[in-house]
Amino acid sequence: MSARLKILEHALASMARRKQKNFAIIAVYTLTVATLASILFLTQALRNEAANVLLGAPDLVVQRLLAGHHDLIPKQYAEQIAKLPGVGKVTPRVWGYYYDSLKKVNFTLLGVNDASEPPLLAGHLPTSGRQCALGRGIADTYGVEIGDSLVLVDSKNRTLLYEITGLFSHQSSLLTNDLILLPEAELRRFFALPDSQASDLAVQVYNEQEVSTLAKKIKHQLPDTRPIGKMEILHTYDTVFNWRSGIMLTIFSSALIAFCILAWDKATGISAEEKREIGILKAIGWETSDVLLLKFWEGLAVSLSSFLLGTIIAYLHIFFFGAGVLGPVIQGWSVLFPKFDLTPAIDLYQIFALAGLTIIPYIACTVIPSWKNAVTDPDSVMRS
Amino acid sequence: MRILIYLLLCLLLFSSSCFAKQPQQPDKKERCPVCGMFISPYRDWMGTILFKDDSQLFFDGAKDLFRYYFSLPNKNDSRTRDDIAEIYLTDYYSVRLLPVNQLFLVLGSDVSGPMGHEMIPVTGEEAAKTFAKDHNGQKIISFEQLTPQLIPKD
Amino acid sequence: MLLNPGILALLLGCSLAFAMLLYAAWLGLRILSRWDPQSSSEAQLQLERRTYLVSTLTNYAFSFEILSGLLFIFTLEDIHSLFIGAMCATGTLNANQIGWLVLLIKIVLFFTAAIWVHFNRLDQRTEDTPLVRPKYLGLLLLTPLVGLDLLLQYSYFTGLQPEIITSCCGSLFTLGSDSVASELAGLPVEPTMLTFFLAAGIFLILLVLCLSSKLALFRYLLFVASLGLFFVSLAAIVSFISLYIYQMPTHHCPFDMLQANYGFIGYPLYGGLFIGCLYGLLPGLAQLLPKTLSLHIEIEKTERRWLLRAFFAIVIFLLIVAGPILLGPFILLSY
Amino acid sequence: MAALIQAHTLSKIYNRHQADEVRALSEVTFSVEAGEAVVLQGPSGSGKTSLLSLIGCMTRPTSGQLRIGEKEVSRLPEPFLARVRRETFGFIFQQLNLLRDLSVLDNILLPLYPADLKTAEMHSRAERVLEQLNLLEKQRMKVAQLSGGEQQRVAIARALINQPEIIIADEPTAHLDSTLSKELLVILEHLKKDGKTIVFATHDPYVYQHRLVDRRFSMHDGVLRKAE
Repeated sequence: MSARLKILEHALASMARRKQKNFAIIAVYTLTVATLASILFLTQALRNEAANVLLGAPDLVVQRLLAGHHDLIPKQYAEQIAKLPGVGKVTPRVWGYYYDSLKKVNFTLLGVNDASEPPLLAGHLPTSGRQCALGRGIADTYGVEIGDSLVLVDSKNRTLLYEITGLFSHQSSLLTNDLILLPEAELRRFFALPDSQASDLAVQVYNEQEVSTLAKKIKHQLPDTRPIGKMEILHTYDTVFNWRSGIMLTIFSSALIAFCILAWDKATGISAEEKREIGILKAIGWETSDVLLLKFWEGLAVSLSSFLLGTIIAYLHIFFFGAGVLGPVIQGWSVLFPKFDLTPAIDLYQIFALAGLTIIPYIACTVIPSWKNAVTDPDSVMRS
Repeated sequence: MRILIYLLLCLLLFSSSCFAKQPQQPDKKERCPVCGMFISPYRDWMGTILFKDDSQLFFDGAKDLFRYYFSLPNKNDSRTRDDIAEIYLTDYYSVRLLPVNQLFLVLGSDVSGPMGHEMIPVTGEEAAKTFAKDHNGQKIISFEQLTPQLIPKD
Repeated sequence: MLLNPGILALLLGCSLAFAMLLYAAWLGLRILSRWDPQSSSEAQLQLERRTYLVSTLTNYAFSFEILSGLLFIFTLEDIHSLFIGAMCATGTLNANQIGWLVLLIKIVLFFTAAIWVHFNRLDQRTEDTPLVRPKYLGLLLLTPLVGLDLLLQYSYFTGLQPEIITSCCGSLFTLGSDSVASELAGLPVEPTMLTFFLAAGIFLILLVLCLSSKLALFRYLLFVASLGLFFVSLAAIVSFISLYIYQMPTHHCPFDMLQANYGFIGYPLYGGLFIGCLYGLLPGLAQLLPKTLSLHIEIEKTERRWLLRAFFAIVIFLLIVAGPILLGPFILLSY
Repeated sequence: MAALIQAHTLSKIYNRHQADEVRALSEVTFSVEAGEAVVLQGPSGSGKTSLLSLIGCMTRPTSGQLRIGEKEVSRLPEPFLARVRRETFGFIFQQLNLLRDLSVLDNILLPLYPADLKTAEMHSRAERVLEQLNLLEKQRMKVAQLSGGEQQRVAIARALINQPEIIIADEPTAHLDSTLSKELLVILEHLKKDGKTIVFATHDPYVYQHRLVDRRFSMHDGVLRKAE
């Protein structure tokens, strides 16, 4: 064991002596790791955010389908569903999308009718006619604050003024960024919705196990509906994110290939000075396997330091600098999510996979060149 | 007048629930005395026995609770069935702890608890029948009808 | 196809390992055809040097293959949430029939690759390298296995459809269905426990006998005992060890114990079992090697270390198994 | 008692069966007793270095036998040659072949890394040779900062750290001025007195006429003859 450690010591010392050569390879290696790690961390963080959002979502949402697309659902369906054992509260929800052609943005309008204050709201919920509460994103878009007014154009093309009574804070932005709350009665007027119908039904289910049974029953009793379980949505998100990050990893694997070529090149292009050194070591009694061990330690030191450095950079990039560099690439996601701060979320498995993706190719690239060096003739030193 | 009656009724219900012993919730370290597994990850299945001396035992399901119940008095335990103040089980549909005499037990269904085959506690006969229909339950009994032979073996 | 980072890492790593092995096997073939230990020619010297390349390539490739087993299980655990009905790796494996086959090949590869690496090391320590031929023949046999592993993994992962509703360990290892797994789960606890501790006891006794005696017979017996202990232990893990680890009388899953919920206890448990059985197999196998003097000396020098490693690994394994049975409050055998 | 080094019809051909085939040694037979100092003279290209490489177990002969002590080494695989090299020989090269940006101590310790020695043992050995060669104060300095004579002594210290039986020196004075040459030979004479066997290759008359030399061989075109 001690012999191995001595050789490690020597490997580190000789790397320190050749700073220039190692600097280039570590820099590129680090960059590669940082890129891949950024993708992984970002995906994982988004996955977690999605899961957190869904935590507050209803256990079961029931929509009505008409000719294959989402349609308004009669309110009496709610009563029918509420009768099923295991169902808690059934809340008809009223909501819709609103497109502002001037600002070219899409909002979600949601009706409220009870007075329970949601958390993270400054001010209060709209209670009467022309009042509303907003998410931060909308407030920023229009440059408005509590007490100001918001102008919306309703379905009959009337321009209406709404007094802003509440504003959601930044922390809840993932949920509320593009949200406008109106009193339910006002929202119905705004969209000209009939009173007897709702956009969908939020169904509370006490026992998680029973959700799928209830979904089946609802579908059976009300064949024109589509029940969607919370788990199903979570599952869809997971699939989408895995797929997305996979696609991005595949694209960025070209970076990996470029890096491998560089690693191969650096490992093969050994300097005369280095070659002479290996010759000396062999002449004074080192075996081929000792030199291979030396090269192994060198490779390990390069890999680990780059890996560590790259991971740290990626961490800072994603969680402290808001994934700035990857911004253009995640355009697709920004449709799904508004701008928001990510909560750091990393697991061991990510690190493991990342190590597999970056360290293995490097080792594979350097094994043959280092063998070539290790079998240097010991008597080359004498004949030079 | 009617309102007054309602109010009185409410008061009565309230006070009775105030005076009757209420089961405590298990803490994280609580284990089932029958099989030793932790209770808190499986609260949807939990059952508990409240004794007259205010002590309380938690079980990870109706099955284990009744195994214990029928084993009383046993050599590991000084308590007898007479010491029991109330038995609570978790209602399948509402996931609330309810006294056992308010519940029906559905046997032989395809719903299994953390301990495998279970007897599923359901409030009200109507709901019990629905459950049996939905989940292939074989038999609906009340607590009085329960015998040790009816407890699922695994 | 699932484009999960772990899957990509697995496929990339296994492809590289396979490529390295292919090259090593090709070198091995050339070495085999021209190997002449009597010659001191330049050509022979070049061949001798090539053996280093072969060793290095195979060492890296096999190390990765062994690690890939871990990464495979890790990945299965990670992606189980994509499958409806899957609660752990079992569910992911069930999503498509090839999964179990991949796992089987990975286990076989663990043992064969580790045996190859150990015998290669033995051979390199002798001056006359008597194992060159058997070694490279072995390499030629192992390479297709690694290729098969890669191929099956590829078709397994491409065949995974997230919409698949799969069955989880809960249904697989449930008593009453008629699969091998449920038969394992349904093994009566007391006889299984007895068999398991008996097998472990025989293994340890033979280990001690091997440590104190040079008789070849003990080594052969230890070989058989290792194999026996391995399979009995796998059955025992499903049958009762898992129950004590989870403290649940119905949870027979052999993979859940690898999760953080159980303090990753599965890793030292399986690690102890695999390493212990590997080193239990080696002395018996070494008896089958050609009986040259140089090799004999090397085997004598190394064997003790193998036996001690086997001993400690199995003791760790047994401690992890026995701990919850003896100390835990979980009572499987009463009421 | 058999001789320490016994060579029998040693031949070495480089790039055999190729256009640039070189016959470096042909059928060299000779032996060296323990404690002897032997010189190989001859012009450059005569095969001296090839013979030293063979004796020093750096390469294998194309044909013939070579025994070092009790061990037949002519057919030994490379790692075992390296072991013999490490345990039996100390080399002093024509170019000093030191790692110039490592410290004196690190240079001297290099041959010990592959051997399984305790750290304490390594350092006590290093201290002994450093003291012997008067380098104790300089041990932390980089080789590049030393004078030519000091570098020469570091090279010798490195050759001695493994406590070799045989010292092999290839043109040791080729790059030294006369003062340093003299100093070197004084050191070598001390080593001979300690019982080391020394094999030189040189064409420096100052060396081969020195009183410590017991026997001289001359080489020409790969053929060894006894010299006068």
